[in-house]
Amino acid sequence: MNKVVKDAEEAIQDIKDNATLMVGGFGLCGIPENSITALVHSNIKGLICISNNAGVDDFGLGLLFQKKQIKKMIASYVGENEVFERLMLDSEIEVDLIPQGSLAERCRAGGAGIPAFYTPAGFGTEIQGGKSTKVFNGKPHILESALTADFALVKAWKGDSNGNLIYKGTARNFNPVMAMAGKITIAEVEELVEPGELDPNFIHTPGIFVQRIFHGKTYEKRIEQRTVRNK
Amino acid sequence: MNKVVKDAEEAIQDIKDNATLMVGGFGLCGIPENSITALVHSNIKGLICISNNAGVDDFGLGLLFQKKQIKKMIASYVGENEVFERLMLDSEIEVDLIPQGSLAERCRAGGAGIPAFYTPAGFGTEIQGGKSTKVFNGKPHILESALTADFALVKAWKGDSNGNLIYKGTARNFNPVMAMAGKITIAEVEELVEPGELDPNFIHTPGIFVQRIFHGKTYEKRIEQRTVRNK
Amino acid sequence: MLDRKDIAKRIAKELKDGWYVNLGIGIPTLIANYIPENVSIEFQSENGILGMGPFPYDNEEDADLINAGKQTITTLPGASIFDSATSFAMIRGQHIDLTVLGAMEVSETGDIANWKIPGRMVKGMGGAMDLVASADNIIVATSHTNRNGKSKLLKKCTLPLTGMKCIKKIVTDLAVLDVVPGGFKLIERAPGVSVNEIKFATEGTLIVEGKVPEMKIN
Amino acid sequence: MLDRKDIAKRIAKELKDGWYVNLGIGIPTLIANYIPENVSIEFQSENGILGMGPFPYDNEEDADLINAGKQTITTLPGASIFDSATSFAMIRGQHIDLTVLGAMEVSETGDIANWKIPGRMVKGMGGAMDLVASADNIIVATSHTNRNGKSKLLKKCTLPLTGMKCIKKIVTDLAVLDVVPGGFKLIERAPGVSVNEIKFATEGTLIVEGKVPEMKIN
Repeated sequence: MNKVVKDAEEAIQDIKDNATLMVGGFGLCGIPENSITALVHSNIKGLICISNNAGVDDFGLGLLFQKKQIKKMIASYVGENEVFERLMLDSEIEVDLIPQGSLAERCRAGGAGIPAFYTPAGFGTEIQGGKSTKVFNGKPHILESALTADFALVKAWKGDSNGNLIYKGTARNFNPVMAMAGKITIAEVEELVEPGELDPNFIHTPGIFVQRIFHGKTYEKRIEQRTVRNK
Repeated sequence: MNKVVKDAEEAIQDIKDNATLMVGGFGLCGIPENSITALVHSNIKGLICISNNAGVDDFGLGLLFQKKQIKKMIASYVGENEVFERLMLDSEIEVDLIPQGSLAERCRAGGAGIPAFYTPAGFGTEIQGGKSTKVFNGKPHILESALTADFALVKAWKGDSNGNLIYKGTARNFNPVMAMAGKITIAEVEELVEPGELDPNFIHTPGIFVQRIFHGKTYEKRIEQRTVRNK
Repeated sequence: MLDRKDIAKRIAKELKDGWYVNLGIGIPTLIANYIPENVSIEFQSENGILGMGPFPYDNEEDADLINAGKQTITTLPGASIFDSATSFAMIRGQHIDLTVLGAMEVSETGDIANWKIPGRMVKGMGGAMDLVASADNIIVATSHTNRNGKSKLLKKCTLPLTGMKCIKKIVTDLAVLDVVPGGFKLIERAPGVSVNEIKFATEGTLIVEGKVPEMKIN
Repeated sequence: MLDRKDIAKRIAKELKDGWYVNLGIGIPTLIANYIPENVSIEFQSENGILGMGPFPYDNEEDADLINAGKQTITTLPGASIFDSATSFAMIRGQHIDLTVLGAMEVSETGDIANWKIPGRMVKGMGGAMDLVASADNIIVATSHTNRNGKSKLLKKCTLPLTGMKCIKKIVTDLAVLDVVPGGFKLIERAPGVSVNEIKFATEGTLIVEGKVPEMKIN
């Protein structure tokens, strides 16, 4: 069951204009750098992006905003990005903000065949909108629906040709739930190994959720808030 | 944050008659043998047990049925147990059968603060009962509610005094979701280590879900269907 | 008429390279022995494993490694292990390409009954209700008639249902059939079995169009 | 009047041994510096980590190890890492013992607004809506008035809400207050601050019962 493709270009070659993409990562941590770069070099436009954040001006999804390739952003937090801000103020981009926990759970639900679930997050706020509500144990909840995507772009630390993935540190974040929710999930990894090299007991994303995998050539791994202490 | 207790007896000492217990394991694989033994030696009665299976006549939950300590069983499959069968036919025990996937997800939902979710499993069957239904993408679903328990008894391979757990092989099964759903989760482990000995990147159940942990003295690990091939 | 092995062999021909497959207990389990050449399949077991291998050698069995039938198993390179919620996320989320299971009854509208006989001890549905409600591609592997010679392919199920309108394909000892609007459409006959014999053994509506080919087993 | 550090110190006194705590950005983050002796606390960050340690030493930072504020961090022995869905399972499932976050406005019925100002660029709610809707035990850490001297403790919030009827305790530069039926109940005064000063800075109903003690910071 060999899911290996040569590189990011091959992996994303059938992504069409107006596709819905999930993109893993939290801030700039654990983002699929190589797939994003390949998208930037493509002329794919009108993308609907589901990702916790919108990158920064000159890195991550910010690169796609610069080229106006994204028409709609579904995220929980879109600060720290002036290009995005300008596009938003000029109404060149549509934005749907979702509480972070609901975003994560809606992706998981999409992957798990659960079309909707109740959560208390957002009740009594503008997020509630016209959603149906119900009280459980005296506490009001709103019904949130599953999210899926034509493609999920995720980034892992190690992966095998079967598509099994292992993440490193907090670069895990949204990657596992988005891998579940993509109709086609494209995984890029820092280290690509043969089946049998990863311990079955410690796989974070079972290969069944991954359709394509490739070895990512370069990782800048930019740090947003470098915070250190003195020895 | 030391959650270590001496043994199973100490771990279960405040379980009262009529308590609701979740018990991890699939068949006899990955069951909390030491906690079950301690319950058998106690005189706790009227238990409501949530577990995928009901054990066999003389092992696992079967031991609690022999002593008539369980008044209600919530499970997906209760075959291979004559004691249980007799109690059921004599109406000495109440049984609630739940599709296995719904059982697993209802436990997870209980642990994740999701009071209810939609699933297609059981629609059009007697499982649907009076549950509310809704069609998503042309497919009918039923609303299933979360399960929680006063105590969850789980079994892991390794654990640290913080309550972090690692399972081995398919002995994982229901243990992680039940660990999430117990108001008090009692974990027994084959190997108990100090914080820092388990790699944070490969913890299956984060310690926050575990309230008590102890080193299980003995594990019989009985095999239900020993199936081998010849060399 | 096919024996249990032949039913498994015929279903094995449906396997496509790269599929993830969940096999139920009984005849379906046998399918793993007849995977076509050059077809790579990964077997899922709903207790939490992908990439199940053959039974272990004597004295190499591991109590912590079993399948949903509680049998001791092994893992193949590239296997993965996960909890029960994740396992059913795969099933409910339609990541499994093919599910094969047995049945007591199937109706011509695709209903299936395979978990409960009123008056007899109920053992429970296990994962069957999730599997049939979720899977896009299900094959029922069964004898065409039960021990008393009564048809299992009915207009309407008489036993409590496991799932409603979910079965699309059936392979029996007599035939391969698709469930289509209007009834069971006969696709293939077992070697030496006539259309009339199949008609006789089918209580539900049997749709026969043109000449029905004999199935190829080997 | 307390400075930011003092607010953090006062809230740190609420910490109990064995608690799991989620700290928001700003004043709440400072609390980690003032954990009482003999109190063992594990900090959760909603991007997927339990057992967060201090910032790394220079040149030891790891881009793959950050907190929800996107700052580089370290792990302590006994830490664990998990995905975003599991992280919010901890939060929504009320496994976190204490959540501390900032606010733009709090109403006397426990509503909170801290994510959006109409007319200004919206950055998003991040995890705040999940945190306030789920947590059983939330403390708001904030200045009593905003930069323009207007009270943040209101009869009714004027900004779009983050959560409804969820705040029970507030620690400001002037006071410690509980949200009770009827309004903000004054529990403690900042050293040297009079009840009248607090009343003057509170737009919502202030409930004063008996003599209000001065808070102890150190």
